[in-house]
Amino acid sequence: MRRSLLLFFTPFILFAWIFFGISQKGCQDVMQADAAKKIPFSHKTHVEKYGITDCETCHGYEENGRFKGIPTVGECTVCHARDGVTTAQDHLTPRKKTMFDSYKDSDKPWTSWAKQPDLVFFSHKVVMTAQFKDGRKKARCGSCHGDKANSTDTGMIKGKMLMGQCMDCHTALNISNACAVCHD
Amino acid sequence: MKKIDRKDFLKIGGGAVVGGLAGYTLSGAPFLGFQWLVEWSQDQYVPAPGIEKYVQAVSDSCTNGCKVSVRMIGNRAVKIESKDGVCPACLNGLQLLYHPERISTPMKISGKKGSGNYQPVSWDQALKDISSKMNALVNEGKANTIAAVNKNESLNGQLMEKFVRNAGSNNVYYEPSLNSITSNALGGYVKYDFAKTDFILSFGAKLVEGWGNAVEMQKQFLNWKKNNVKIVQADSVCTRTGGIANEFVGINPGTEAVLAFGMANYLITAKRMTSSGDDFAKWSQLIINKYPLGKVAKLTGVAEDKIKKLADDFAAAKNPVAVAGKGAHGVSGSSAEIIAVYCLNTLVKSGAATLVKNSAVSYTAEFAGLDKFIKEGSFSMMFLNGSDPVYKSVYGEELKKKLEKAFVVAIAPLMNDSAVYADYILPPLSFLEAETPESKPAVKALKESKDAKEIIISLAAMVDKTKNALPKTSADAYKSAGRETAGGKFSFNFEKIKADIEAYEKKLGQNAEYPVTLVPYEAPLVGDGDGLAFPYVLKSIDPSVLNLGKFYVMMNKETGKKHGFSEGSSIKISSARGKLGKAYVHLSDVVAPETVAIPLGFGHESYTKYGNEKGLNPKKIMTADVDPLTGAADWWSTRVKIS
Amino acid sequence: MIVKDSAMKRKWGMAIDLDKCTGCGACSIACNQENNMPIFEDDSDVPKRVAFLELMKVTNDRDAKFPDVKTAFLPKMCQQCEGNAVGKHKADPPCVSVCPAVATDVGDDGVVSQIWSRCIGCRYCQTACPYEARVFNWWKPEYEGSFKNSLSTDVSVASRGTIVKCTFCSHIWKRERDKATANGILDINAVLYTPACASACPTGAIIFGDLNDPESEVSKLAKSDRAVRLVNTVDDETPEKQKALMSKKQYANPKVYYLTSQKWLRDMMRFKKNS
Amino acid sequence: MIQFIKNIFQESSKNMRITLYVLIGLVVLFGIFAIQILFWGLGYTDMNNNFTWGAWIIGDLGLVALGGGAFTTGYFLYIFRVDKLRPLISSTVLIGFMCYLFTFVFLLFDLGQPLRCWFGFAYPNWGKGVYPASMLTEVFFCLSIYFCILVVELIPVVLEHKVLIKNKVVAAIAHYMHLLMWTMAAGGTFLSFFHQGSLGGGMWGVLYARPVWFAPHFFFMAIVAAMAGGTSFMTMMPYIAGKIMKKEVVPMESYQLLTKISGMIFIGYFVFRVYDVYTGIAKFAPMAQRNYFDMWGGYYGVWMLVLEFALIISALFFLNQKKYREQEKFMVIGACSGIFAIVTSKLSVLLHGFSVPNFPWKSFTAYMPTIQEWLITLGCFACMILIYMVFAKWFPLFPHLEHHEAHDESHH
Repeated sequence: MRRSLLLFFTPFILFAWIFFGISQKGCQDVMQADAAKKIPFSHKTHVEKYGITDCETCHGYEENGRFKGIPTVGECTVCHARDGVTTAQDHLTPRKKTMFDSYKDSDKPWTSWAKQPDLVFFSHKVVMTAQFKDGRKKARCGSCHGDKANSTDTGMIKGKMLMGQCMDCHTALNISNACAVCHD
Repeated sequence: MKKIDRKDFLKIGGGAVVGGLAGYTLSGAPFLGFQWLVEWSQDQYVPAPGIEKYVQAVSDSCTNGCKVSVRMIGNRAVKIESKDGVCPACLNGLQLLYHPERISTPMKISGKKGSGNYQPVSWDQALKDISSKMNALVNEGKANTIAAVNKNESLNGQLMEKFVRNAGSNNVYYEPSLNSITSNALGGYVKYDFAKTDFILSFGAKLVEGWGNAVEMQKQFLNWKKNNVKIVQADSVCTRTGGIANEFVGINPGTEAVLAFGMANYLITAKRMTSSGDDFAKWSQLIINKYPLGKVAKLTGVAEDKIKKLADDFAAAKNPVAVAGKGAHGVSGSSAEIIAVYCLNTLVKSGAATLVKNSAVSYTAEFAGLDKFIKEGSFSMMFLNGSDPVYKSVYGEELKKKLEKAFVVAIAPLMNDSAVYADYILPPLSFLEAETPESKPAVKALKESKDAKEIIISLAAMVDKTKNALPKTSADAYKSAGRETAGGKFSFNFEKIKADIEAYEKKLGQNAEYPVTLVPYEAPLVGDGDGLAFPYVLKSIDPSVLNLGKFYVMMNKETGKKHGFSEGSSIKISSARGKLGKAYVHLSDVVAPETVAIPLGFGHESYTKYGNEKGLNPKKIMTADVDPLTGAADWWSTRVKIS
Repeated sequence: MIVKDSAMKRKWGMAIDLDKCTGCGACSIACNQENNMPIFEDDSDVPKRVAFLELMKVTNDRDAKFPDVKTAFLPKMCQQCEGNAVGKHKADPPCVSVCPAVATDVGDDGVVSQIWSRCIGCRYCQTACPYEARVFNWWKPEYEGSFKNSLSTDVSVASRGTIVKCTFCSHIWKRERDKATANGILDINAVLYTPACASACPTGAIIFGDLNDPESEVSKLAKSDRAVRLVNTVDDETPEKQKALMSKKQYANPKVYYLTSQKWLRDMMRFKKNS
Repeated sequence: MIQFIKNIFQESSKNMRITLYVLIGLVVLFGIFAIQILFWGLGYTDMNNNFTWGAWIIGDLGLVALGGGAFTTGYFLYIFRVDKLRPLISSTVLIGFMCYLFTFVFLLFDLGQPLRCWFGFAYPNWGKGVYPASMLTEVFFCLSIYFCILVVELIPVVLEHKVLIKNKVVAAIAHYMHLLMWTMAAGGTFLSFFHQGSLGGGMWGVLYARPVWFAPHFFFMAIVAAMAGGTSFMTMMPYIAGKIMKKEVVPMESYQLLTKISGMIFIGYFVFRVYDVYTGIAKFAPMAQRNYFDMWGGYYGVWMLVLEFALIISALFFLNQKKYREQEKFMVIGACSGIFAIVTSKLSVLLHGFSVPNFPWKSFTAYMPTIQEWLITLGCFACMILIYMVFAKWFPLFPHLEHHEAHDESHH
């Protein structure tokens, strides 16, 4: 009896583990929860060391209020100048990063993987400028993107942002949850 | 260690399969897979995003010069908007711009003419071939066998006229339009000052549906409403103009001219009014003798008193105007009718109708008009500048034969019934891609299309005789654009139209073989056929015109009953010129008795897959009597038999 | 920056002056273009046609004979019914309460929304609609070749087997709203907009605006003597009778008002036999 | 297996073989067209934006109404303990089960997005109160739960198969399930009241903007219709099976009892239907300023109403008079009239309802199902017949028959 249990469970555990691993990797690839970034980036360093506290420094808006999203290499090299120094005594001086050499200024090395579906009207600007009567802002970047200031990578929202997340905020802030507020 | 037997092997295999399944399920993959399946099965197209902006565009290929604002997403145009109104052609500009069957490179025929087989060639090659052919003709002294048919009097039409005339040919024609026909009939086209008038007597002119200039008429329509202008519409089909008119005078089909004779008769005899036109005395004598009120009443179906009342009202108005001209897009060429109606204006000395000419457009050529040219003329080279005479002329079949033998160049963005006979097709830009002095191109030109003006200019530069005749660039062309000038003197041209006036009675009388009259009407947006290549136009066609592939003609209820037709029954229509295919009957009393009203603009043979094989083209069987003055066929009403 | 209550106070409505309508069809083209209507080779299958705006040709030949006939055009889109929404009662259009999956709803601005991605395609709302205003994607929406370039990003292309309908171009409102916010105007009630059909109408026959604002043109037109609502016969009754009827049964009570001085057309729009 | 199927065909008579070929052919065609409809959409049907529902919803309405006989019969047997109905109950439950099963199939075909069918449960339109806002939400829930109940009711029939019943455990389960079946019958009746009302009538009655349908009492009338027509249907099916099998599958007195019940309910239905027409003419049509008879026209004219009433009266006449009911011929005529009266009323609700123009300038429309719609509908019916045949052949569908056969064998 014991032998037969062993005969059954050894492959069971082995295969369960293998298939679990493969399928989950597949899922994550599909969901782009673990998209490969070609350039390492630490939010934490930039915030703590260089004192960039305003997200809009890198993730700003176009003139018409459209969200720019991920910065381009061109925007990175504004500080990390292509002809800058590679070493510096002062740790506050942004240094030349050789990893940018293989990119054009217009490239976006990180893929955006938190896109809203086609039928959602979502404006970062609207959410970010919404205010309470006393002038406090209703939302911060962290409300949806989590604690970026302490993150050491470029991971954003894992997987898809579900409608429930939007609706929770709307409910909490007394904003209408009627379908047509966001959908067409 | 025991040997692994069959039972154990099954256990191991079972463990592996169950384990694999468990791992797979626990990973969440099946649920994600289902979600993917749902999304995959929905499979909807997501348009490419981009930054929104508005750019302005002005059309110089339509006669109205429509000004529009184009909504752009990135570099794609997604919407045409306008505050000033747009003509039907410009309204469909976006659908033309992105039409999947749009011709975007020069094409050379590669098969039998009419088969639609073409292969792309370079611009240089195409222009070289065309110009050398033209040079050869000029050198052989056969310059007068070159002909051109323009779509309209827009700037590229004017350039084409200049080009062909300078090459030594007189054969420049325009698709029959209100202006081209009235110019031939009256010696200048009528410029109406609708803002000043207080009484409009329309002889079947579809005023609010796009007659003349659609954008202008819509503006005038609002003015009429504001100023309480009285509109009287005499017509055999109550279209929207009949619906908005203060008074709708139902007349028998094709009797607009007779009604005008009757009213002129009454105004001349009873009111002692006179016209300043040449030959008035002779004309009025004939009208008075031939068309006494009693006979007019019988022919038109309008009571004598009613005619008198109408004429009295018309004469008593402060600034009345009488208008002729039939459809919103399709026009008929009866000069007797145009003259009779214009005569009413001169009788009451209307200040709202004056004759003018365009300095750059001469509507007269060797043959009086396009239909006459197709019927009697001959040519060895033909330019089709955006026009489609094979479809639009009642002589389409004859023209096909002549085009087959000639060297034909079509400037056309879409294949059409005429362009399919071309040796070369040169693709012009849509107005959204063209540059004008007032606007930059709204959209980057697709592939190799070129501005129609530029095509004509560069052709002219390669033809020896026209080298220096045309402006050097399309920007210069604007400076040479034609202007309106005062027109010639109004003449009744009595000798030429006498026979026509006399023939009316016979035409309208009883005809045992062809008892009913076929008249066309125009569906919104389709017009006389140009709109049919555009899918959003197809979406707007009323089910009483085209429904489930069935093409409907309208017939009066009692007439239908008399001839044994009920709603939806099939009908075959034939005239002395031939038979039409199968149509279906829609019974409606908006049509006069003993009349069949057929929608215009359908039945294209090669006008993109959206326009093809839809409905019937009534012009194939419409009367083809060419009018002596206008040179256009008077096809609007045709005697037919139905079965 | 203006910061106000974020609650929607607008109630969008439309007035269509049929006396001014020439039947030119510009509204229809504009609507098709704005709303990414699918393109088919042969769209003559009218009963299955996907289009939000129907330009209906109306004649009085049911009751009149030539030449006493009249022709009019009647652009018909979703009438954005509100049912017997009196006082605090929530709007209850005929189509909303029947949806089994809450794919259609009445917005705070009174616009009846239709979310195709929630729609299961049961077509119950279509059955409930007295205006034939809802359309079903019987076939997969197609856009051949370069036609895809003319698609707007504001209106998502629905998948086959779902219901779509006119929403008074509410995506334009959202566009304007987002634009206004980007410019610092945080009061959503300050955002006005015009749907595609209204802005395309060359004679200004289609007027769009806020019915809650007594000063707006549309609310003045809605109160005019010429105003008539399509097949909403309860309007013809005396106020007392109206109240009695509405207590017994819901009426569609659309927010689209037609204006006409033609008696025959008024009667036709009410199923009345006229002389 | 192949041999087994061959044997079935060889054993059958010639007529039966033809029938089997036809039925199986229909089922195969059903499969082919089902793929077409599910993969390429509803464009292939003759339904359109005006005639939004067609053959399949007629199938739904008919099947659910006639399947309603299951709950009525179950109620009479298990709650009122009318034991004479016991020989009918297995067949009744099976028919009910199939009616509901294929109602689901039809509903699924009718959905434009069948993969989203679960939205009906995940995002139900409940509104604020206890009652769902949408009649279809009610249909979704009640129909599914009642279907589960029918499955439970059907299990003993399967378990009592002569091979299975030999197992002691199975026999015990079957026995106790029989004892507890009254709870199911009670629950089923409760649920049935809701979905019979909603799918059969409420769906149409609540459409307040469509004067041709609006009638608040429609909900209740549909329940009565289902009880009246369903009981007739539950009589006719085993009767026909018996005729084909040339055996007395159910004793005559059971048939007569059920048709008597049916006839009695038909009286209620007749009164209700007269009230329905009366209120239509006098109340609801005028409320929308329409004339009731103006709304009848086109292909589906008043003749449908006349036909329906003729059928109801025929059912009333033959089922409620003992002298006729006890003659087999008249009982059959009466029950068939009853069934067809209900089917006609469903046809008329749908065909006539959709054909009525919404605007006076439009005309009456018509609907002609396409080959796909016909074959999917007929294929489903063929499936039902085949399942019924399988049960009749291999399962104890007719306890009376088994009892008799066992009796006969012991005599021999």
